[in-house]
Amino acid sequence: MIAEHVAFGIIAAVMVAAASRVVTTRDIMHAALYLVIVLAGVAALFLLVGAEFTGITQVLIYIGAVIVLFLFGIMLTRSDFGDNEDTDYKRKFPALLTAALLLAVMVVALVDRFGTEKLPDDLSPQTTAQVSDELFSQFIVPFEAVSVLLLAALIGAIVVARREEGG
Amino acid sequence: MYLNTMLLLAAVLFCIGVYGVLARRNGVLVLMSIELILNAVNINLVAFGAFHATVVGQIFALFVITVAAAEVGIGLAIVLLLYRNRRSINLDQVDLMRG
Amino acid sequence: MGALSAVFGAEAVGEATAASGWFLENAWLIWLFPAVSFLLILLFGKRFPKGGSEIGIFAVGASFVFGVATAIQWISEVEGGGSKGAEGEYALGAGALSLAAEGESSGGVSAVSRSITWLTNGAESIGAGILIDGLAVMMIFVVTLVSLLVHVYSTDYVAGDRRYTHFFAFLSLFTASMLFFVTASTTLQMLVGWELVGVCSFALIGHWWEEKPNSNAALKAFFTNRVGDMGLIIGVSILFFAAGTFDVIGVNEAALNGTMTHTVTLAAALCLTAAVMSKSGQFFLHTWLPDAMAGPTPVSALIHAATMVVAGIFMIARLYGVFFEGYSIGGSSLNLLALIGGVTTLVGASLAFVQNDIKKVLAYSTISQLGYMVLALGVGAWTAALFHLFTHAFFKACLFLGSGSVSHAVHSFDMKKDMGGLRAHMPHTYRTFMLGTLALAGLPIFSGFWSKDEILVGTGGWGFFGGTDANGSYTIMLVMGLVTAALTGAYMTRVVYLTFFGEYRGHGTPHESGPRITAPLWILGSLAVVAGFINFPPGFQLVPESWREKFFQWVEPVGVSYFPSIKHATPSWSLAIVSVIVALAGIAAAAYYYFVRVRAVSPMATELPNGPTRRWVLARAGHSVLVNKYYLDWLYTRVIVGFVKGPLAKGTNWVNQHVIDRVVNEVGTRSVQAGNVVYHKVDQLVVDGVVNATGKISDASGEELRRMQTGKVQQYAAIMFIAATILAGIFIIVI
Amino acid sequence: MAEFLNDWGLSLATFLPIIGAAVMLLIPKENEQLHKLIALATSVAVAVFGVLLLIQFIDNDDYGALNFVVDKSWIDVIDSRYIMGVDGISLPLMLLTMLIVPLCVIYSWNHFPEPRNPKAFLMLILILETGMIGTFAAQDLILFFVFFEVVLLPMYFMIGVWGGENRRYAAIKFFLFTLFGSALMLVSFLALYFLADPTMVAGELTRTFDMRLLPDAAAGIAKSSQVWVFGGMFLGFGIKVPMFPFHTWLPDAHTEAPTVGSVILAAVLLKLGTYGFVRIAIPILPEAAAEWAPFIGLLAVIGIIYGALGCLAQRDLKRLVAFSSVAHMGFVMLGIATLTDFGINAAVFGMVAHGLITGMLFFLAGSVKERYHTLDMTRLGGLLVQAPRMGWILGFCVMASLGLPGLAGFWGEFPAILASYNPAEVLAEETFRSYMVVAAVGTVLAAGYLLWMFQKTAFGNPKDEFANDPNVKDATFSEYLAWVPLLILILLLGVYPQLLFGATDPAVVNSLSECLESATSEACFDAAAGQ
Amino acid sequence: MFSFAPSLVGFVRPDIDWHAVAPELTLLGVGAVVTLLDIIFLERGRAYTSAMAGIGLLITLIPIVTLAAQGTTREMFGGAFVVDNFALVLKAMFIVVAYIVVLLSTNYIAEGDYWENEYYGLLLSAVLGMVLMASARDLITIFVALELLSIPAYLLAAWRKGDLKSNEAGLKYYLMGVFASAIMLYGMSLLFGLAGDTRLSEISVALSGGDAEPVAILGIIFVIVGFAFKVSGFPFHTWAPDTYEGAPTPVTAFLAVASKAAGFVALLQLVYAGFGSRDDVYEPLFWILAVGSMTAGNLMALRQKNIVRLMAYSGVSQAGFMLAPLAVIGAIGDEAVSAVVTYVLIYAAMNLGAFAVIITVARRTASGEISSYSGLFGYAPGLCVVMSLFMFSLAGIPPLGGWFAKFAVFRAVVEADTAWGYSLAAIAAVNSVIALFYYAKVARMMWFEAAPAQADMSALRIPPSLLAALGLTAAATLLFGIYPPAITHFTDGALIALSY
Repeated sequence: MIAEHVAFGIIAAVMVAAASRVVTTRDIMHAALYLVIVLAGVAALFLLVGAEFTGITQVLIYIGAVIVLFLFGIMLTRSDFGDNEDTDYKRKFPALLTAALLLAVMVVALVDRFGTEKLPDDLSPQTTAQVSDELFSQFIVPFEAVSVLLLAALIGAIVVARREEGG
Repeated sequence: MYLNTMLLLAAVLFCIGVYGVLARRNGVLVLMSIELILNAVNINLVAFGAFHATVVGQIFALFVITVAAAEVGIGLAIVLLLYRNRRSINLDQVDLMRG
Repeated sequence: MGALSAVFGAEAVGEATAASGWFLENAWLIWLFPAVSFLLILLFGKRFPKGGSEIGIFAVGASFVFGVATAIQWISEVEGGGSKGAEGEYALGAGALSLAAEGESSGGVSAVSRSITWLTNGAESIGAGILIDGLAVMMIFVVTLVSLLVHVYSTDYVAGDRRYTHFFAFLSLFTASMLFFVTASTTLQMLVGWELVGVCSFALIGHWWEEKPNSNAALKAFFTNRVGDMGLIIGVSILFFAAGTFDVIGVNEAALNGTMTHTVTLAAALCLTAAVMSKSGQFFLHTWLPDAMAGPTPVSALIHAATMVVAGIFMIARLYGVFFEGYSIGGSSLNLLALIGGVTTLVGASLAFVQNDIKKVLAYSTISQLGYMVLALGVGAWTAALFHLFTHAFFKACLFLGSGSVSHAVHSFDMKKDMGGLRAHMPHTYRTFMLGTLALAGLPIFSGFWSKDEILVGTGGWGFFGGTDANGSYTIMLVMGLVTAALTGAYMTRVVYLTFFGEYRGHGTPHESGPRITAPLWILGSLAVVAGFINFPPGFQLVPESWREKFFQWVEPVGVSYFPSIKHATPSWSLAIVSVIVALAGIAAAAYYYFVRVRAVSPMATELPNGPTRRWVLARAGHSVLVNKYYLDWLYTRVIVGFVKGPLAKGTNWVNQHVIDRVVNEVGTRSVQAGNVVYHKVDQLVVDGVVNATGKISDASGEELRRMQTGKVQQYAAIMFIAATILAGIFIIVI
Repeated sequence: MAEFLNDWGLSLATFLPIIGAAVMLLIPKENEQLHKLIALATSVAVAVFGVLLLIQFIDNDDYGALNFVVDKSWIDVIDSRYIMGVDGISLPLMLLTMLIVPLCVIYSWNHFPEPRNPKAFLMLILILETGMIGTFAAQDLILFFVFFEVVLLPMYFMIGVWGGENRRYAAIKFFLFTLFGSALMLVSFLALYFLADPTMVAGELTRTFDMRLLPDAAAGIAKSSQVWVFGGMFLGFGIKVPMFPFHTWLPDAHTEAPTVGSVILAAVLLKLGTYGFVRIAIPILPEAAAEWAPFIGLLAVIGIIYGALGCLAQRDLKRLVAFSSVAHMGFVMLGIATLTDFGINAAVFGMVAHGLITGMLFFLAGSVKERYHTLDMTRLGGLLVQAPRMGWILGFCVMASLGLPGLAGFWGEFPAILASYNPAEVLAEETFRSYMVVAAVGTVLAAGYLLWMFQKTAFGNPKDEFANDPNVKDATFSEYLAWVPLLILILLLGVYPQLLFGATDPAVVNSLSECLESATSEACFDAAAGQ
Repeated sequence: MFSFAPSLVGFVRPDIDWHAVAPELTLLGVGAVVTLLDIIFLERGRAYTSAMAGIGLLITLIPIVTLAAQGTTREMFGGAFVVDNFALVLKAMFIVVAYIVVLLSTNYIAEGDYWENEYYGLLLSAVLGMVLMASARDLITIFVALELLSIPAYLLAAWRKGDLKSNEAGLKYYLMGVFASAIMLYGMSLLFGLAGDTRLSEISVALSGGDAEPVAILGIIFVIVGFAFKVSGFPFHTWAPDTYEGAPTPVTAFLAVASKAAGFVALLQLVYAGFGSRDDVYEPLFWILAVGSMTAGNLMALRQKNIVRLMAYSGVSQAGFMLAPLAVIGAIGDEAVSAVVTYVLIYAAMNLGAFAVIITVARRTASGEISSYSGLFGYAPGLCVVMSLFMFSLAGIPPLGGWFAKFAVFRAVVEADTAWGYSLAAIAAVNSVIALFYYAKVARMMWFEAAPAQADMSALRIPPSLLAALGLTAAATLLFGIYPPAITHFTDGALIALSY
């Protein structure tokens, strides 16, 4: 139990720190790398609470695909690497205020309802089989829909991002 | 382990993400901040799934992950398009239409 | 009116016998003829050889014949079936009336009343119809006769006018309206007729509307009348709800039998009085009447002397129950109605002095005489008032038409500039005018004498020479009446002198008018002499008893439930003599001044060169031999000319022109100004402004909101996040 | 024939104009003569139908009840039905519409205002006609509402396209005001629907919009709610009337509208508001009406004086006539506010009379404008010299308008004043008697501004600028054709008012709740609730 | 292979009612065919794509009709997927709307030399998302359907690749869309956390009883905010004007009608089936949203000079009207659903019609400025009349369809018989007047103003597909207004009550 707490504490601290850097660093490449840390932390948390399939998927899709996409994006848009004045707005206070207010509201709500709730002590891993059983019975329709969605996104993204002939 | 530790972490991540999308000028960085927000949601979903001992939380999270990936894909496509036409991905310059 | 059927009785008798009650029942035909004639003239008049005038004359003639027939039937009713026990002389086949006779007859003769449903309201039908009794019959006679004569007269007078046809159309319409009014069986109908005659008056005053003053006069007349109509409308409303009916008989009965409270009756009477004041030119709503002389002279004769202006008198007479009860006329010594009449008669007479326009003199004279009638009604001398109305109609019409004849010859109405010495040039006009003048002045034999005398008797103010058994003791009214009598004689003398004596001051040579003008003049002139004979006083021993009080018997509804039981004053020789003396004194004073003094200066002179100042009077006085003469001279110059004609009349005139008339004009001007303020300041600025401001505010707030729409996507995002946060926060706190 | 008319007559008369308009839609606009003929034929056919209906109506001899009732299902889901029918109140107004429209078409024959386009113009008139007739015939609140609104669009376009200088402003103002009122009115209708007790319809207990059933069904509504509901209707109808202080759209709309538009606006459209009061607001919510009546009466008399003062300030002939409408409708509203059969009869009469008279005045104003190209009264004058017939017709109408007895206007004005002397028992006498005095003053002012207007335009000699203008000629054939029926009716109704009162009275008596004769509004309410 | 067997024990093959999902499958097939067409025939297929898409959509109506004919409510996956009358009516609407959008797009896309087959493919996939949405009764399905309809729409908005405005439109729509779905997802996660299940029926159970907990409030509000974005309710409407203006006009029409309708479908399902008992939370929220939307939308629309932006703000205001019944849905239930659906259906007809006119006119004037409509009456009177029809219908003037839509809303809020309801009705009444002002402005421009001097006054030729679209929408607008049963037949409260 303690180990779990300690592990969670460390992961959480790292994630928060990394996330903060994602939104503050002026180097766009650094931001991407900090994002990797956060995503990895999320995956770790998933494993910690027994969501093994999701955790693995998280690593695969996010770190394996999304981050690569980002890197492509950074390069295709020829963003300046390194310290860049241009990444942020000068006036950050409104953004900070918004985030802080939002956090306050969330915290109040969460503490009020889940202040004393504990996760089950026995966090037995929910197996991939369980997940897939559920997914392909109960959620077959959204699953199919997501496949269409991915296809549409794929085609659309290609059309949009494709350089026009001669243009 | 308290459920709330997870939830509060998610809340913090969410708000950091919100801060990011508001404070960042660069399109790609905004997209990254969005990922923070979506991951916060996923943490919530998985935590609640564990809390209620149901796989539905995970499944929901899986859908979110998938959709998020698609969104990032087209998001980058649009940013790319923007870049191609404007040679810049600073969002504050995109204000042809207003009022 | 029965009077005239006495005159024409011989011819009319034959027809009337056969028809019995038919004319009474179908008296509505009398106003229908001219009404149809109006439409015919309007639509086809121009195609007729005489421009439509023949239609008008024919229609009014028919009305007149019917009117006479009606009168004869009525008289035969009264004489035959009535309680007053007249001789068989006129009792021609007194067939019982088979139709609805309303008004419980307790010994009297009930009126003939027929009606149709005019409108239904609240499932109750409101009728319209005819109410024929002595009063109506008398009025029909006067109206049709004068109208007929004026029609004939006009064919010459307005010949060649560009709106000849139109003139006759409106004469017809006027005649129809007036007849409709006098035969009305309900107050509602009276209201209708009342306003219609006003419109005709408007149209005819403004006949020569190319000139602004004429149209102004027309407007003024209509507008002033409208003010009075307000009173009529409200009065009729009050009476309707108090009595539960518009029916004249019902209203009177309700007023008399106590169904209405005194307060209500008084309120109604007051409202109606306002109407009378405007329509019959009573002080202080009289100012339109002199202005109305802008119309053609026949119109003045018909409308503004003989008929329309007496509508007010007629209405009081018709609704006498209301007035009698409302003003508590019986047993009193002063009431508003009598006071108004008295003041009017004085004011009118004194104003008549200072006019140079012959028609204006006559107009003020009319005001004065109308005041007399109102006074008479105010003191309870009902028959006297109507008798005066009757006689006045003839002699005043005669005077007006005479003045028209004069102006026809000299093309002017200005006595001082364009007249004088016309006696020689226009003998017929002169003679008839003199008949009218004598009647107006109230000299014995002439009709005005009889009626005026009855009024004076009726005031009951002569009590210290022997009781007269009148309705009250209105001594003040008697004094006013006597003063007026003197003034009347005086101003008429002035008119006669200025017009017919001295030397002609105008251009060219005046000629006597043609027969179509002089014939009516002679008829009216004769009537001015004889009309008074139909109501010899009861104690007048010079004629057989059966000749006395005919007018009273025929016209006054005695012993019926819709008429108050009024007392009838006993005539007094002494009063008659006094009144004649007073009138003669007025004439003499004026005659001395003009015929002697002014003439002495020059036949062309119209006034004494230095004017009637005291210094002058004293200087001339030394040359006077006869004390008597001096006395009269002094009386006239100091009292009458120096004071009445001078300060008093001038003062009154000033007040009249600058205060009363000004008020009328001011009311108009101020209304327009108020309208301007309301429109420009209130309507356009405030009311409309609020509307437009709402639009502007919407626009402005739209503009403000538009600023939110900066085009920057992250600001949109911020709005979204903040809004979501705040909404959630507030809901969490509130719920 | 009788059966046919009873079953179909009303619907046919209502929708015939639309059919005519649809036919015109299919014909190219170059074919102007044909368009005119179709429009004329249609409107005349409708008028003939009107006459047939009238004959049948008289034959049915039941003026107080609804005739020609049609009751078919329409929008079942909201229990709104297609119910049409006319009684003595609506029939005269409907016939007035059927008369005015063909006259407008005739008048337009050679007078199409710029930018011409007879096709569109005449189609709009026909659509208007359907809306107007439908409003008077509808016996279901929703159906009424729909027809009530149908007239808005054509009138908006008529003002906006064929209007004067300031037409855009006027058109939108007219539209916005009316819409504002009718939106709130709709809310009130709905509130009525939900608050009233369910009623037996076709053997089923259901809520209803049926105007015939609502008076009973609405009796149980709490008084405070009634007052609010009435308030909504008051705004809706009051703006249409228009009552002070909602009148500001009217002068603008009238001034800018083309002649025919003004005529229809004055003759019929304004009546929709007052008709609403008489037909809907008062019969259904008598208790609330009793609460509102003093206030309505106050606004009515303010309107009378205010309209008159507004007139006195005008230099523009048309605007003057427009303001006079405010005053005249004040009399109508005063009659309605008395809540007596007398007053409401007067109001209905006043509506018809005002329709005829003011319609005529607008026709005349239009013809004057056409001849002089101005309506500025300081420049006009001597109409009687240059166009004597027209001048006298104007004089006639002026007289009628100022309430001269013997002409139609009187029977709207006088009984209204009369009724306010003695309003319904439930109302305070003193209040209404003071209103009566003010209204009587209004009649004097009316004489003032109308005669003044007549003097300025008709009397005197023509001003130099127009003295030899060949444009200025007397009334033309088509003008006569359009005017004579109106003139005859003005006279006829004035001389024999029973023609109209006979029809309206039974219906008015039927429409008034007995409770208005109770001493207080509370008692009135209790009486109604107890029924 | 066998080693997997034990783990398969838990798997139960889902009982799939193929008839119930037939519309979705048909649509999927059509989308596939259209996409394949390009691959197989390359350039030669171009001419047929739009026709194929149109015909395909009409074919999709067949299973909807057969389902409706059977009339039974079908449920699958424990109530996560429901085919009831509500769903069928709205599916049919989405299909018809999509068909009309195809009609609008035909010439626009072909003449603009854009990517055609992909265009229709994406359009069809978005429609699939909508059709799916109508049946979705659990959070995951709703989420996926939402994304399925949104993601193609983001791309379509940016379809005119060379146009900066179009890029901007796509970007803004995309970003705001993603933010909104992020907020919504967070809300959904909380709701899921409270209920432990994603099905709306379960959520309804979990939420009911006692006072509202902050978490529940937060969840509900965040979810509603997410869809308020979709329906462009104030203050979440900010994307709409910019996106509408920049996107290709047929896409704008699609967004303004179908996408908005989908948002309302989701809201109705969530509120009616999911949040049912928590009316103390969502009713005031909807009240605020409704009032804010109708007022702010109107006020901003007053100031617009571009017709499409005007339509955007008008859409915001109209959304306010559609949101109004939701503010009383707790009190009147089915009737509110009926009112919203009625409004949505009528709104679809008239708004699409308006866009059809805008597209047609833009073919001549190549401008979106309202002032470019001046003198339209001169060279295209028919179009002018039809546009007036749509404008005044949007303003709610009888006897055009819009009146009945507004009427339904008024009726719903008044029926609640609460102070909130009446105040909402009064505000809506005032707003319907303000709205008239800008709708009439367009009409005024067309009718009252003369065309600019150098304008081309030759008669406007309207391509057949646009003509068809105009005819269909105009006919529907008139029909719905004159004979409302044509629409209430489908939207009767009792008929359309959601199953869950």
